[in-house]
Amino acid sequence: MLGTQRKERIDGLAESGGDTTAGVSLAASAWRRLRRSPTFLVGAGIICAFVLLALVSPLLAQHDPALRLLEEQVSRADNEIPAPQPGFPLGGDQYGRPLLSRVLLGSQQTLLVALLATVIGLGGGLTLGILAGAFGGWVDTLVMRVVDVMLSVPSLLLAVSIGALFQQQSQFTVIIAVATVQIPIFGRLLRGTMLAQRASDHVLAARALGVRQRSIVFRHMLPNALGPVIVQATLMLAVAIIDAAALSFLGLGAADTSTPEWGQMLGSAQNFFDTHPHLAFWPAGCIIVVALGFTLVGESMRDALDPKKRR
Amino acid sequence: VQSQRGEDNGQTMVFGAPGAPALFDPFYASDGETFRVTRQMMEGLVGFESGGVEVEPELATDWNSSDDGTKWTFQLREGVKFHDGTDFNAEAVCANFERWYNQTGTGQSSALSYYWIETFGGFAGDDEPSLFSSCEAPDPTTAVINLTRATSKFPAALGLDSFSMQSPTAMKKYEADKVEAKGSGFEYSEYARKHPTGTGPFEFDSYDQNNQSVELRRNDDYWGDKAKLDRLIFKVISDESVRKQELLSGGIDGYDFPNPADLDSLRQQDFNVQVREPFNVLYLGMSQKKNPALRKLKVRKALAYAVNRENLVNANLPDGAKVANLFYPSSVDGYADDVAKYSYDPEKAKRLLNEAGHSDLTIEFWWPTQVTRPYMPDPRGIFNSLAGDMRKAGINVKPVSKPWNGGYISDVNKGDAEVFLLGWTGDYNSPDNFIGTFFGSTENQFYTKPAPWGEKLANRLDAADKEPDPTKRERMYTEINRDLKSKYLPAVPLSHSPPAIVTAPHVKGLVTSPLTAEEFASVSIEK
Amino acid sequence: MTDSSRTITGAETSPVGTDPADTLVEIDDLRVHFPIKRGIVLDRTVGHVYAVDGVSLRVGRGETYGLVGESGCGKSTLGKAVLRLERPTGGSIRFDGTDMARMSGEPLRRMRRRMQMVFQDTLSSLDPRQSVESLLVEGMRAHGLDRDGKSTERELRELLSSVGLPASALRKYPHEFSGGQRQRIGIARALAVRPDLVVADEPVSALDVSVQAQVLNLLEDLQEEFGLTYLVIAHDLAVVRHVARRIGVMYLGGLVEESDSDVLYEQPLHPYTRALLSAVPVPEPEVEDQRERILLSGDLPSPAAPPTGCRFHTRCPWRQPTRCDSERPELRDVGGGHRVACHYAEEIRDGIITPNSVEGNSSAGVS
Amino acid sequence: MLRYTVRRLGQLLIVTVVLSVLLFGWLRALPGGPVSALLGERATEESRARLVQQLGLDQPLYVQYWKFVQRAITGDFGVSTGVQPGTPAMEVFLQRMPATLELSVLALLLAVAVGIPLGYFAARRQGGWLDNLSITWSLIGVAVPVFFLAFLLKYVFAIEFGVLPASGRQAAGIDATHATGFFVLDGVLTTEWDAAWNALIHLLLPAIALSTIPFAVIFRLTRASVLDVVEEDYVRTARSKGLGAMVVRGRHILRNAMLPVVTTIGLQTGALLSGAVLTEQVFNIPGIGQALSLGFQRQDYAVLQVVILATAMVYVLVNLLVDLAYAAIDPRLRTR
Amino acid sequence: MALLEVRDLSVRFVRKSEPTVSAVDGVSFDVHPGSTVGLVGESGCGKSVTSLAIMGLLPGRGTEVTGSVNLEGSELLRLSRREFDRRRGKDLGMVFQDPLTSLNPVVPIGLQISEVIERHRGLSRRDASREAAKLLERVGIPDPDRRLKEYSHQLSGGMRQRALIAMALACEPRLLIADEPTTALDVTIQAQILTLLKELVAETGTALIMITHDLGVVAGMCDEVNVLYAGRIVERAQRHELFSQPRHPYTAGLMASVPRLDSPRGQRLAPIEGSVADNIPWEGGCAFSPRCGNALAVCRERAPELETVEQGRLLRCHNPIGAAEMERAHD
Ligand SMILES: Nc1ncnc2c1ncn2[C@@H]1O[C@H](COP(=O)(O)OP(=O)(O)OP(=O)(O)O)[C@@H](O)[C@H]1O
Ligand SMILES: Nc1ncnc2c1ncn2[C@@H]1O[C@H](COP(=O)(O)OP(=O)(O)OP(=O)(O)O)[C@@H](O)[C@H]1O
Ligand SMILES: [Mg+2]
Ligand SMILES: [Mg+2]
Ligand code: NI
Repeated sequence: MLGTQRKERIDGLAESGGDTTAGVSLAASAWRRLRRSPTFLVGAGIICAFVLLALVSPLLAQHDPALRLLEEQVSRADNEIPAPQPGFPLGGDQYGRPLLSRVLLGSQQTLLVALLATVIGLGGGLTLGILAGAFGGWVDTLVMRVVDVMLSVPSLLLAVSIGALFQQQSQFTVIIAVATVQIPIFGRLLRGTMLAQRASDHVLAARALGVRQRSIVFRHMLPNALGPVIVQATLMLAVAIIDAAALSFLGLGAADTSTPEWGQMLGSAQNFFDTHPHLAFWPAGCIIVVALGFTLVGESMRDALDPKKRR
Repeated sequence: VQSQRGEDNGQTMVFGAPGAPALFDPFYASDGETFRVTRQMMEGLVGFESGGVEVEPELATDWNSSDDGTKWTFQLREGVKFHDGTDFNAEAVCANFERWYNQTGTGQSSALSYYWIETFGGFAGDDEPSLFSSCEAPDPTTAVINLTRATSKFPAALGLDSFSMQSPTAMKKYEADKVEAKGSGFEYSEYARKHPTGTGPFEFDSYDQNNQSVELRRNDDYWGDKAKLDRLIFKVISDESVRKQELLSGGIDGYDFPNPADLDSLRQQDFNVQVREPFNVLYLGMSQKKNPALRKLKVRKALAYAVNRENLVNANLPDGAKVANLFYPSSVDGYADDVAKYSYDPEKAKRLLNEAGHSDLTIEFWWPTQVTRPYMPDPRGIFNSLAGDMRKAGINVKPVSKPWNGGYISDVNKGDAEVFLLGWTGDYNSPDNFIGTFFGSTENQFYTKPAPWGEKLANRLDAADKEPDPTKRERMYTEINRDLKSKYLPAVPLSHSPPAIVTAPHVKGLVTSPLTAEEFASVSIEK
Repeated sequence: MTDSSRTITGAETSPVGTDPADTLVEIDDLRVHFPIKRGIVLDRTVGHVYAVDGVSLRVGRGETYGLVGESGCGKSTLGKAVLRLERPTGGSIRFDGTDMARMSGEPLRRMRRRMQMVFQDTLSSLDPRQSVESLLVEGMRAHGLDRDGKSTERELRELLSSVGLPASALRKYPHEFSGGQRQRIGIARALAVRPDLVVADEPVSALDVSVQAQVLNLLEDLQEEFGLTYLVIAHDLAVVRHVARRIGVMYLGGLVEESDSDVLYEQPLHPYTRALLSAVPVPEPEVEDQRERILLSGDLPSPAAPPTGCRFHTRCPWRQPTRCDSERPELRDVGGGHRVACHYAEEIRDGIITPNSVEGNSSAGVS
Repeated sequence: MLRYTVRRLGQLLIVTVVLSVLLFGWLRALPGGPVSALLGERATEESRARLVQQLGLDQPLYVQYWKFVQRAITGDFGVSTGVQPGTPAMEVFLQRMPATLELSVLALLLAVAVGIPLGYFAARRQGGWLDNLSITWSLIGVAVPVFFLAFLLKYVFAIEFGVLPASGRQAAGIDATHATGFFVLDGVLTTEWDAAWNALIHLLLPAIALSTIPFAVIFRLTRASVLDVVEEDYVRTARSKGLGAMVVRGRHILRNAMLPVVTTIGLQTGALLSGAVLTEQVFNIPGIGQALSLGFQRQDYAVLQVVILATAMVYVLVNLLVDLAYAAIDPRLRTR
Repeated sequence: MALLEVRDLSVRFVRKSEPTVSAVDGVSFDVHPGSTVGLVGESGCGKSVTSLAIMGLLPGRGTEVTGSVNLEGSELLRLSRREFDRRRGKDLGMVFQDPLTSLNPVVPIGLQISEVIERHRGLSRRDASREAAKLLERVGIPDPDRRLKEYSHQLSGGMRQRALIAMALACEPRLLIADEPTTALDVTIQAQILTLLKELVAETGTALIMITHDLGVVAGMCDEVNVLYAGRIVERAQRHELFSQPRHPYTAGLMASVPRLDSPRGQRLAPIEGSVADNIPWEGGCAFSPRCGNALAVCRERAPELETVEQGRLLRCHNPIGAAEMERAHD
């Protein structure tokens, strides 16, 4: 047995261990580095600003974005679109709807579309990934073959294919189309990290302890496999916004445009690009900035979580 | 092609076409992009006046019909040769007619012989009697066409591009009738793809599918005024803003169907924007199949009052668009001015709905996506505008949108769409070509079968078509038009939109046609 | 699959001092083969890695059994198979009389309480997202040992203090400790379910020399306190010799020699064991300067394509032209529970056979 | 190596078969269909029914699929109904493939030619102005929707300044001979230099637009990979041998750093094909991207089938080639 | 005269936003031609950094190297990059710890050896490659012509290490540094490599700096041993003296905590308490004092200096082992 004196000494060491040991948890040190990374700060700033905008936009927008308040000033024949005027700082769109209100409220839909698409994609990917990664064997083989086939079609093609399946085009079809593209990506990613977890010693230890399979998967494997997935999801939010815009551009966006969404505003402004570029610039600018925000945050998180970059 | 390289190519015009031609045999075609090309190379017995819709002589110099309207005799122009050097004569005319009439198998598909079926009905050996009976060639310059009955379509229908005269020798040599259904489409003959042979001012040079351009060259042996251009190139540019940019950057010399929004700026930059006489109609269709409320005349009238067509034309339609009072433009026979007009009156609409017992009427309003048509340049805008109007009149609108080819057309044609947007571009000057196709059947998009007058209307249209006496016929059509607006109102005509055509300032001599049937023989480039 | 080795029955090879009643783990002809898979749609098995191929041994209750061998010879796989973390391809594992090889599902899970593992890599074997408390409680919970909060709490404190950690460690996370402390946590986790058997797979090889000694001492203390049985796996013969009373030497999936640790050091019989012993450096210049080194040529062959006959014959300085490359030697008792798998063990011991130079390697032989 | 290739080709075959079944079912599930497309707005129920029968679309799906497979094996995928009506779909694909390839290859070349050197130098001067500038550039490049960038480029260079053509592959007036379908190559082969030049300047804007994302990915990966490799032990070994800077850079750093980049280049084909759909639309380039979007708009089963299937095959094949190339430069894989 | 003189070598890593690490702190030692000097110590004590500093291979940015490293009269720390490149590989060779990662995976072994020969001996590619084959043969790799074309992954761990040694010795350098050359290898392979090194050093007369944490290795190889702790040399002695009577408590602790093959079983190990993590910086007193059983109050206040305590032995300790007996003996 250890003598009491030595025990105490070791106790003391353990007490002081927290601040002297070299290893600091991955998450904590990642966060420490993130807080100092200008990339992250800029990105997070952008995202916060836009999320805030989306939340307060109903208060900021003075008009109902669906109403054609300036319809009289629209003339197809003379190519007239309402100019900025009192009460309408940005004028109207090609149907005479208030542009500023649409740009403001567009933030809600755009973020929602991106978020839902990513959440659905993530959900699907998680399910596939967990199935494949947790069970292995033929489940893994089967799931991965499905994923392979999905991945063998270039992403936009897949999105367009899925989008075209729906009779009525709506924001919902856009979400599903964009989400479908993400499923195999998340699935593969998660499977990889899950498999790595499955072979890891701490999972082996849990198994040796007789912990139940379900609890091993959800308490030990999943939480540790999620890091890269979360990073990917952040990056995917940017991709989702851009993909949704591309679908709108190809004519697969929501048919009903009364609720504004930037991608769809940009898509429908393409015919006016030469003569009324501001119709495209506002939504495009917003898309680029938000996408940039998510990309910055995702990239900086990836860097921060990269064990190679520690030190 | 190679041989001409490096030399001065003389006058070349590049025209931006919105779509690719399917083939170069107009008989099997029914789309404007094919006709745009074949029209330059081929001619029919009759043609349409330059800039108008009236019939005038082309390969036939004169014609007359028997009193019962079943025997048509054509005097043919002399000294006309096909591009392959063979003679155009009465035998060639009959060879063409017989080719059309004797189509078999795939050739009888309405996806191919659409205009034949529309105009002449059936084929040889069909149960259904064809309008065509026989063709005789008593002498080389006289062709006689025998019909089974009189029709209002003659002789104007013969001016349709599908019925252009093509060289029997070439057609035989390159197996023109060899079309096959393959997968979900048709594979055309070598003739139709590479060797179209007509009598027109231009002849076929090449179709560069890699670059999506069709090249024609001048026919130096043309019987009439020779074309001024040496070469005429149609370049396929499907996107309308790209067509505009190409024109601006000098890549093309002109293009069709500009975006109405661009007209103004194009004009300001000295481009020659020519707005054609409208020869189409956009209507608010109503189907009496699903929604019983729409079987009530008062409800339909209420809808007619509810929509603000003036505003629609102003805000959503291009320069030169007009509010439509009838289902066809005034240049067509039988036009009546004194019909019920239904000017915008939401209060009245509400009242009528009340009276009909449908004060809280709910309708499905269908509109198409992924399409623009000459009569409907911006379906979403038009829908938005009309739906707004209807809502103001207290009607609950349930929007239904489908891709044009992704279910819209097929569902509307089944009569499944309660209220919908659709239109028609006329082929030639005949009321039958408009209202005959609309209401000649009771089980189509309008589904007039449940209406007490549905059958009757169809019969009246049929009778008018069969009337050989032009004056009498015109009166019958006028009557029908009046009743259509007041008693029946199966749909609400909305507007006639003129499709425009744009050319660069150096392009001279282009005469537009209401039928969008421009001929480029008269065009020259003056830089 | 190999067929050359036959099961060695317990009676004739029973090691001294471990009569059957006192045997905790009894392994018979254990095989663990990993399929090598390759395929277009569904993977086909194209071969096997013979990680463990016919090992028989027994571990007595309260005893420490040490397992040494070169990297890749199948030590860890054997250890995992004993805990049924790896499914055996063949053979039997009896734990306290119960056959574990065919066990699965809930009974296996419950069985797991009685046998635990301590891992080599101190950081990766602890879930970085769990506090020490939840790491320790987890096993207890899985086996219904945490009946009420208070007594669990007390138990945890006792446990921590017996591995030399302060109670305040409970709320910390693994990364907040040094390597030696983490290994203590790993040991505490294993002990939390009060096992009979602890398999320690290279428990100290990732630690600094000074810390190594702390952990080795701790293991010894705990054995005394809890009456544990150890199966200690290491590649360092000195470590194994220090902690274990009986030592098994493994080579390429098989046990080549097994004996009491002092006997093994004094009189190694198997050529491989001899080479191993002569290769371990000793921190004593005099010893080092006078040592005779038996240098082996070449490296460990691939366990996917083990040599025929004696697995060691490709590197053996005592290799004989007959039998060695054709007949796989059985593990046989040469007296006093000293078992060795070599056809010529006695001849080598008695100096009848002397090492010959193996061609192709200049530095082979005795130097 | 051979086994590996065969194995991968087998996988390609399976992907193709599975995909063809999925595609076939999927296309039939699409609303509308070729009948509407063929008959247009003037269709009647009756003519529709007749056409359905004529085209055999009323037969059970498995019969249709079997027929499709039989024909497909001979390269006959049916005839286009919407994109280039009347032309066999395979021909449509083959005619349009060169345009897309030309565009993608140029875009990839741009991305590689700029991305790799820039990535290397950015890594070597980590934190310097070049590094920060190119990182910013690559991040923004990813955030800008490809089609919007294409619009912008067109607007600025073709319309405002008029220095580059706005659309198409070659001016219609240029009388060029087309032998291979690769216009630039054609021009070079036939020594029609003006045609080659004309085709090249037509490619420039779309290629730049298309290359932004591959550029960003290749640049960043090169940079990260060089940063990793520089810290590897073997680079230290190379330095300890006193080798010259050029040898260390070329043989020891770049050769290793390029390994992941090569794989990414393969993966970028997917991005390029996706981007081509958008770029070709904006620049009216008659390539397969345009064929796809037109095919969807006009419900052209035949063309969609060929194009999606072929695209997937090209994608898988390119990745196979890249993997083989990878194996060729990475000896660790070669001997496996 | 010494071949290599290291004087007061210090290496500090200065990082923005992170505390400065003083990895090596005033290390001085000499290496004489043909002799073997050992550097021993626990992980992180600065062994590798010392060797890299001598080789000039430390990362340029954020590293401060002071002191002097003098090889045959020329000051290495003051050489320009290009001059250093000309010396490395020719006058100085190095063998690294992990043979797998230290070899370029995508360049054939042969080229990796012949490129050194090409560079420093000015031979043609063909001649260099013939030389390389000879070298491989000499380090005991059979069938060298075939091996030349192979890649590192095709070799076993032992062969890789041999190839690395061949590379380092290609130009017969005057000084060879081996940084834990056998740590990643199995004991039987380790024995092969150590024997090989010994032979080669004896044959070529190359001086060797042997870096290891394994006291057993040092005991068999080195003439003089330096024990490092937290970046400083705490004890230096000839190996026989050092092992027979360690004076620094740390050295003694290390020896007592290693389980020995030849010690009778049942003898308890006497570990050093705590771990390297308990280091305090030398400014705060003796860095080892928190773990030291002999620590006095002065140890916590003032860092001891490295002093010569007897012939050939240097010690950095206020209270060395055996101090009391020594004093008694003196009295
Ligand atoms: N899950 C597995 N699948 C396939 N092969 C395996 C697996 N686990 C181990 N092996 C192989 O089995 C052999 C024995 O491995 P094992 O880990 O038991 O060796 P070891 O003696 O513990 O070695 P080390 O000292 O390196 O830990 C090795 O060749 C290894 O590659
Ligand atoms: N590039 C670097 N940047 C910052 N700190 C470093 C760097 N390289 C080494 N160090 C630090 O310097 C100290 C000495 O490291 P060194 O690698 O010399 O240890 P070592 O004695 O070789 O240990 P080991 O036995 O683990 O190889 C360590 O604390 C290490 O963290
Ligand atoms: Mg192991
Ligand atoms: Mg080191
Ligand atoms: Ni002990």
